[in-house]
Amino acid sequence: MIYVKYFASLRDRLGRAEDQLDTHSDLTVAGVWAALWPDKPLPPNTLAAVNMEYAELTQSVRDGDEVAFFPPVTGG
Amino acid sequence: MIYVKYFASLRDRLGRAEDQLDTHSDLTVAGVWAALWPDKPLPPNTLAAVNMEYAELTQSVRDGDEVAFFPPVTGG
Amino acid sequence: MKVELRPRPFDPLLELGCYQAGLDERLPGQCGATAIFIGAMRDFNEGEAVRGMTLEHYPGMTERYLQQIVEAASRQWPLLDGLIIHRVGELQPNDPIVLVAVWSEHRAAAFAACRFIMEELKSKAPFWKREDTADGSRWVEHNTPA
Amino acid sequence: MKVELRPRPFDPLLELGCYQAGLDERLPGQCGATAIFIGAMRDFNEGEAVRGMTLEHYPGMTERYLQQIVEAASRQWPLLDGLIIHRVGELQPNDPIVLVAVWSEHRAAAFAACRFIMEELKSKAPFWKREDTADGSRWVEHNTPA
Repeated sequence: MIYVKYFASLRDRLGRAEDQLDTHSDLTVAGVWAALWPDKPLPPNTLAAVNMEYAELTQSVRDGDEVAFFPPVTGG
Repeated sequence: MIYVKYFASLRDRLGRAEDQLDTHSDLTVAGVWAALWPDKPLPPNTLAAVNMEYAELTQSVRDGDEVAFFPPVTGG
Repeated sequence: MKVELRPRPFDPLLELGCYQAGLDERLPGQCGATAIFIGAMRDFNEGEAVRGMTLEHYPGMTERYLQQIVEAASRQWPLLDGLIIHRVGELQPNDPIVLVAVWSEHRAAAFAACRFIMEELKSKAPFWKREDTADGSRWVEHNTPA
Repeated sequence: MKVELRPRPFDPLLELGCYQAGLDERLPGQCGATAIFIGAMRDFNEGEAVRGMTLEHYPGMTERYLQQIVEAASRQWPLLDGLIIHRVGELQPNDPIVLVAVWSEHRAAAFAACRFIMEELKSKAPFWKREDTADGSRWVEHNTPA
């Protein structure tokens, strides 16, 4: 199982805060998105993290990983 | 009358904190020093102020002015 | 080095005072230079009055990322200590958002590290602001670069 | 903009708190960014233990020069306010020497102005340090550049 989280404006646009993806194929971060949202291209500037570390869209994801998608950050 | 002040290590070396110079000639800052200390060249790196504003050694000094000589500053 | 998220309003100077008291015990006479930044909520942004703000974060990743920032600063400069406190949740105008403090023997390291931490935090730490204006609420889309 | 010399120990955070309270009245919701520097006396300098220090100044010129520095900063950056407090007289290790605080709407101006004020103060404001070591007292000959 892959645990997926969405934050901030992206969560609001998608209308959900998390997903679970039950897959046994080898996926990249971009592949996780495509599997969950086949009709919705990843919005430009979206950032991704795997297990709470920033990740490229080409990074591999393993079973049990937590993948997060979120818009540009605006703290401080 | 020209009122002269010395600060910090320069004052300690000269053994005095101030002087008065009664002169009617046109003097520069360097000339004030030379009039008071004819045998002592101005120590290198000495800074000067006229009426509490930094001044070049070539700046003219008038009757009533306050002239100060001091070493490099070390505040903060 | 300490990193904290606060769901309730905090007083940056009080926090600094408490932290400094501990430092005075641990490192008496060593901290020649302290550089501090406090960011607070303004009541105006991008031409509109802002009544309130919600600061969202990514629990777990945000704390970890702030910790990584202070560690990166410690590798680049000779720091004696560092502190980041950042608000999350609902804020009102004038509320402190972030406190960054850095202690070093000399000022150049303290200034540079404090600035570095703020720029890293602003550009990469996972926080998101939603502002409440007269027209409803809006997500802030990006931070201004330094 | 306020500039003060203090012949007695002062508490930088208490001073900041008092000044900030006035600002919250005058400019509520405007000060998004505060950059602060605190310089304190270390107990070690140039390889020797330092027991105490005397800070001499040029009464009249020093205050005037500090005022000129904050005014120069205000011309270069959009500042909402600025504060310099500097000790004079006899200090002990750990005593605060200088507090510089700058308030602005945005962080870039606050950071740059705070740094500018400290560098100007260190390189040009008429103060002189004499340190007391085990071998007697010695004048500090120059400040380290930034």
